Amino acid sequence: MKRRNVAAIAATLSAALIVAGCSKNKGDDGAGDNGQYETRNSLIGTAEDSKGPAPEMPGGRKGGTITFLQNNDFAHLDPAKVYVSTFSATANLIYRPLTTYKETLLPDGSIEMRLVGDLAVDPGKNVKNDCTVWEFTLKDGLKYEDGSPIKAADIAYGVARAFAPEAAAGPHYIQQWLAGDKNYNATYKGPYNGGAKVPPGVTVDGDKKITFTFNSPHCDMPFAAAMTTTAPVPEAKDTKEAYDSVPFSSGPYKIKSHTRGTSMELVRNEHWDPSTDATRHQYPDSFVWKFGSDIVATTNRLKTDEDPNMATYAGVDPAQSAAIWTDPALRKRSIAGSTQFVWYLNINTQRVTDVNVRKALNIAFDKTHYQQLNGGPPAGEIASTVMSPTTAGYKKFDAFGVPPAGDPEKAKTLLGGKSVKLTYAYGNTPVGQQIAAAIKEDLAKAGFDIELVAVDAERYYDVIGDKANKYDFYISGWGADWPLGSTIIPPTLDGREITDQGNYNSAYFDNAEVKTEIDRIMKLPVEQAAPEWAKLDQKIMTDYAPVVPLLYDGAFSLYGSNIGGAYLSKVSGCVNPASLFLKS
Amino acid sequence: MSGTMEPMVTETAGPGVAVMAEIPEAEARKFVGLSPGKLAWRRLKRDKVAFWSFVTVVVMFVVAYGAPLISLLYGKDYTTMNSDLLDAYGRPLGYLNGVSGEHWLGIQIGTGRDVFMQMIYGMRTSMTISFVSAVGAIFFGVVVGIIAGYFGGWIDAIISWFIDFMLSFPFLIFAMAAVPIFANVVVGEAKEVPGWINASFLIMVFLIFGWTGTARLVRGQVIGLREREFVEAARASGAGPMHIIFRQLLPNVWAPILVSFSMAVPAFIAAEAALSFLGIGVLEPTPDLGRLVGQAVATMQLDGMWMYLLVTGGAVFLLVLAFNLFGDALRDALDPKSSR
Amino acid sequence: MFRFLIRRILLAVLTLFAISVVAFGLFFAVPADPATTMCARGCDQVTKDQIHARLHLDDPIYVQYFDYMKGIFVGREYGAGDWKRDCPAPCLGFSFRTDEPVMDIVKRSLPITVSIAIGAWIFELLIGVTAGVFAALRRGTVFDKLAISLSLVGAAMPVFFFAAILLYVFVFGTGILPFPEYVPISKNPLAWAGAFILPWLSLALINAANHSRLGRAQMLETLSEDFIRTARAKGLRKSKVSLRHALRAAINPIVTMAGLSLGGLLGGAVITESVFGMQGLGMQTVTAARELNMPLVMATVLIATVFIVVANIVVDVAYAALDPRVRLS
Amino acid sequence: MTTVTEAAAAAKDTTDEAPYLEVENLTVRFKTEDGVVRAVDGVDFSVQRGRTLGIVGESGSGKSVTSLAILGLHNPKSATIGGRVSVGGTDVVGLSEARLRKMRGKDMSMIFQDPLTSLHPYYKIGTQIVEAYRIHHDVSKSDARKRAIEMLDRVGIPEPAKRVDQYPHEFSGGMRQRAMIAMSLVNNPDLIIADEPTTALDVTVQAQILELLADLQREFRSAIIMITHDLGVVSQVADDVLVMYGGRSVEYGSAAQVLRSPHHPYTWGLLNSVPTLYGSAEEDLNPISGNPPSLINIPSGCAFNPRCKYAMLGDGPCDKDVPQLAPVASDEGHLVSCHLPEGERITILNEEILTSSHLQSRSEETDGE
Repeated sequence: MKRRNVAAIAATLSAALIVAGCSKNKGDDGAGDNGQYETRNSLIGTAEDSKGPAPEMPGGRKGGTITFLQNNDFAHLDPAKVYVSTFSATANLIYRPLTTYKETLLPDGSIEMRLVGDLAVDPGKNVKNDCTVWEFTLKDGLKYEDGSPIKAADIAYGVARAFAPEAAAGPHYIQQWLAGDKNYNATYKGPYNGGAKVPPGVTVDGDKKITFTFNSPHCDMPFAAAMTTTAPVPEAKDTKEAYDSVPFSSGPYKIKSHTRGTSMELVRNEHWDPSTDATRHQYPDSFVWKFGSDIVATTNRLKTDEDPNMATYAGVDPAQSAAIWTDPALRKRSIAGSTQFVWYLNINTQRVTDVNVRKALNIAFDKTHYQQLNGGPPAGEIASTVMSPTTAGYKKFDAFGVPPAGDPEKAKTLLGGKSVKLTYAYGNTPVGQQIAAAIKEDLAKAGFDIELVAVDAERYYDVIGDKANKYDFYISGWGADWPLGSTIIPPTLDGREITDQGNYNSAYFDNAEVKTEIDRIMKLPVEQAAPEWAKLDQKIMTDYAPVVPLLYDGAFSLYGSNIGGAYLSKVSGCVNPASLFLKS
Repeated sequence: MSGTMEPMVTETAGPGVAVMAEIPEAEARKFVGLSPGKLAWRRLKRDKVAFWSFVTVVVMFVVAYGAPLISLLYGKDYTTMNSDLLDAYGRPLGYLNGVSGEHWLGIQIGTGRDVFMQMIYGMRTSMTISFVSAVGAIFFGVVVGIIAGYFGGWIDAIISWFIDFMLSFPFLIFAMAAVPIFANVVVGEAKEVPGWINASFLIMVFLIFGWTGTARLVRGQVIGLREREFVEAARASGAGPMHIIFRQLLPNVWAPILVSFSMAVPAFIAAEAALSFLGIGVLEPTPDLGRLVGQAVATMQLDGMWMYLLVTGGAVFLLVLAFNLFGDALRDALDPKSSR
Repeated sequence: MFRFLIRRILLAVLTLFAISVVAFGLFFAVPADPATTMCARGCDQVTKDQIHARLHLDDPIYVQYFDYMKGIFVGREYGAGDWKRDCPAPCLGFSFRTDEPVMDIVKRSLPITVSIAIGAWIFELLIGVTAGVFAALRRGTVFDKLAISLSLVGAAMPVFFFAAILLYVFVFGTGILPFPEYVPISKNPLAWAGAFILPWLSLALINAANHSRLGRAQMLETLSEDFIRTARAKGLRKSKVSLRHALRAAINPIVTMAGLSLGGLLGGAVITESVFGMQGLGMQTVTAARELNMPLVMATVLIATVFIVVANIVVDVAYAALDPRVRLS
Repeated sequence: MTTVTEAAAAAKDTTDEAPYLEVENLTVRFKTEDGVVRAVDGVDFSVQRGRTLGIVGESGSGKSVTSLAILGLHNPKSATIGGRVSVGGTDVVGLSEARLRKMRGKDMSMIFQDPLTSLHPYYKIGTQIVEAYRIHHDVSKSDARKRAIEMLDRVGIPEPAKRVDQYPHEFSGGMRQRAMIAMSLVNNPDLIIADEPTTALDVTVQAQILELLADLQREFRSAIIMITHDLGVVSQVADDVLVMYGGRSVEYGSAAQVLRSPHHPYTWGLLNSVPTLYGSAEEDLNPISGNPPSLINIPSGCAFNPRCKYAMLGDGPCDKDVPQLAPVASDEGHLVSCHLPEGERITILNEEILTSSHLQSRSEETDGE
């Protein structure tokens, strides 16, 4: 699961889910944009796609300083620890992984996303064609901020660092695949304290070639390689703990200063060669991050256009989002659209075994009311599928054919008129409380008798992730780490993923038919698998209804009037700083 | 509010018996020959502010505890979510925050519930919590104060240090940290937490921090009384500690205790509202004033929502003001010297 | 004097110690696992175990407490080997949330809280004491009645309501002031003051009520004292009687209250910070308490307690310095 | 400073005959919530230089209010002052605060009852005396300090140079009163009002203080008003005596007249209620029964009538008409306000009062003076 800023996760439980759409400055109402993701020629790009320089942004111009407002500092900038999407969006300015996503703005305002080679010349070579051995070759002319060349061994060292227990905050995909074990650092604990500089399963051939060998097939490796785990770290520059604040630059910008919790300044890295980079730009002279501006303050500053060169990753203050959403002048200075996140009502299938009750919940649930309580359309669009519209192969369907506001009468019929007593658990926040009260009232119309249990918001995911929990249904969100069904359906709906605690499959859905289907699709090449995931999504919803999809999480944030090149990145779910420029 | 929550029992120049002081006190004392109780009642009756604050307090009681009846007459309840009266973004339709003949004070943003009903039910919550806390805190304070004052010595030393210790606790910070912990420890899982349990967490926090002021006050009074003739006399005639405490000491400290109580109630109302404002306090669906203000502050920038802020914040203000004024008047009446 | 101070400080240390024990015990009694807090959702058991090992979370609580206190006085080390982290004294641990040294968080949020508290304190004393003293001197006049009424209003006004009204009137309604943004005083004193003017006013006007009530009552009390009559009988002019004699004698309780008020402000600026969106220590505490970020909560509780305890000592010393009758022994 | 003292003394010699202080028909009323308090109601008296007037009465009889009225220390907002008060020829009733202020401390000065509360607790004794001196004398601080030490020495405080830097709470009661006197006399005032200056002191110290005052009076020829409820003190120091009751003067005359042949039942009561050294221990004291009257509700007629053994009630005038202060025909200069016919008063005095050992001994004491 891709993590949004932790604060944002808390906010979703508390305030509003913010986001949706993806168009650049369309300035219209922004609702109903989700069709734009549906067609994709090719998800994985070629070596040609991977060549620099990146096509100029329309109107792109060099110079100036862009200021980002943010409440908290980036908890991590160390490539081994970066996981939260805003961290990686920023890290994307500073260092480069093996592969990356190339987002092309199409004339109709939509975005075409393609995985391309970043440091590597292409998105990886499936050496044996069985997805067990992946080989990456580095481009020529790659340099660090001090002018020294980027070597394959540095990437191996970067991956090795990710094995260190101290760096456990980052994603674990590649480590687990290399180790062939979920507990990836049981034996190899990184290059520290005498450990090998190259992790087991990785081989470095000269300065340009790095190979990853896995015990089992992992066709998603090109996508996993787009995470910061594969960013190069020269051993000599590894400052360990301090690296988290000031990583060594291989990208278009380098860190000039970083005062924790106060500010960070990025300036141009003169040794970065645009001809080696297919996705990044280097328009502003510098970026400045100012920390300590909360969501209300940030919204007010951007709303008044106090400084036209300002931008933020943060969403709009939920209390004001409606007013800003409906103000055409402000909408022109905003990015809005769906992110990779989807919010669900998980039905605990261990407890609610009657599929008709689950279907009745799907039918009776008033999603419009839920959306309204979260602040209306800016919070996100009403969902009906497990997979987000940003997923490759996404296909819209509605398994029950009821209006978004639900159909309590129909649900009542399905329940046979009997009263069903269920327990709803929710994270204890002001909006969480209101939503709970609303759910109780709305579902009562269909004959449900709902008991409300407040759970400490911070422990919420622990509680619902406990297999033995005593609740019948609860809300949670899921965001894919890369835009494939393989990071959505297997982790959340595969019965084999269920453990005693820390479950993502918090519907505890365990179905043989679905498991077989998952195994089949997992072996397919990425391009073929995409539509199959969508089909499975529809099958699960129609036949088993283990969840009630609620909203496709919406991103909605403002930026200053002098900022150009802003669009909602499908990769991060927020603005992409690497494309921004100042208009004057 | 400040770090501690000790109800204010100092000063205040209320109206009332002000002019007396000009005459040398010895002379003033001579010609007022009424009993203290009668005198207090006379002063209280004559004090217009006291009268009106008392009326306000009574009205608030009636409104808060008669809320179900008012709900019946008004034709609305505090739970119904009028989502049809909200736009797609959850904002109330119509004027201000949805003020109409149907909903006199408008409806809540987001949920669409009637603000007037939420408010008077919220008042009931606030007042219940404050009263129970005040009764408990004063009782606890009196007991500790009497023990410390009466027995003196090392018992007094320990209690006095403990009071200092409690007063050094940053109340607000501690309450923020402790309330969720109480909730976790006391309530088992998979059970809907009834409103009263929730409220009792707050009451518990108020009890823990609220007794110190009274204890200090009573301790001081008791130390003063302990050596007085009538107590000495009772002791000399062989009366036990219980007799002395209940028959000799308590009757003589009831006035400051009453004043303490009258000042503790508004202090707790304000503290409860502050905690709820910060999101620590009673939960939905139990209505609460501080939480309403919190929502109003968060949304005050939206068109017409100032009304929501004014109504909810004003309610807290009036509630505290009325209780404060009444407490002041009571204190002035019971202890004219305090209002020099 | 010296012996009094020593005893007072020892007592304060005992209080601090007791509070640290209670706070530590309470916060660590929370059922939530700090490791979960540290890696949010998506935390696998491996990661949790590693966090536990690194923060010694599996040690008995008294060992953890001892280590924590040791860290404050002599510093401590987290982890071992190449990634060993040094946390020099005074070490308040690392934030469960961001892994940042708590000391760093304190260092950057304390100035905000101190700015709010000191500024508000100065304003509230200026406004409150002046109003109270003048009300007493002009007793029965319109000014006196106004001061009494306003102080009654102030005493009943919830800070969050008043702060919101100020914000609405000066920022959102009229746009006279921009939305407050913290600027260090060292960078731009004017911008600093501009950012804090509303927080100051919102706290000062409300707290001034207490000072003016106390100031008025104290002045009235001293004005009726015999020595004031003596001073007038000497032929002193009224202004001198009021200021040199009456105010001098009334100042002690006012100073006491002022000291306690400052301690309270430093520990209780939370609501103001919350309304104005300032990342002071108070807001850090609210967030930390909500996130069960215990090291940060612990630190803020300790710091707030230190403020209150120190304020108490300072008040006692000031009392002795101001009143020749008080002997500190 | 001796030059100043001598000059002042010389100046005083020339104005010997006319009374320095004249009070005519003085009334002081306070408005309170409970009604109007008639604290002083039509009082007349005068004092010459070098002479001492004793004002006697219970608490609440209006003694202290009278003295504060002379200094103009009542709050004009709550107190209404009527009548004429002439100090050294200046009428001080209705005089501007600024002019009054210049007279206070210099022309008229006051020694207060309780020196502990009447001295500022936070200032050193010296500072307070220096302040009093510098208000009326434009001298440097060091000169004023010398004067303060001199005054402390003069009132009999040992080691004055050291004591000058001490705080009131570091002084004993008697020393404090001496310091108070030093402060009051630092400007050589012509009129000294001493409000129960010895009440709080033990007998030995009391005697010393009275002695001191007498000495100082001899030296400076000041007029002194000695307010007290202690007839012993009065008999010791006063030339004239004014007895007050319920805000009015009930008897006025020379010390010998009032103390040896009192004509007012209240004065009799006062004399009877005082124990003396010469009284026998077995003999009961005879306190005046009842309480002093409420000044809001002064009894109709003679204010003393509810407590008066000899009151002529019913048909008599005592509870109907307010008696006027009238001369005693048989005793020149002796004034009394009583409805009892003079003959009857003399009879009672001779047959009941003078036979009591109290008054006997008291009279003897006065004789000895």
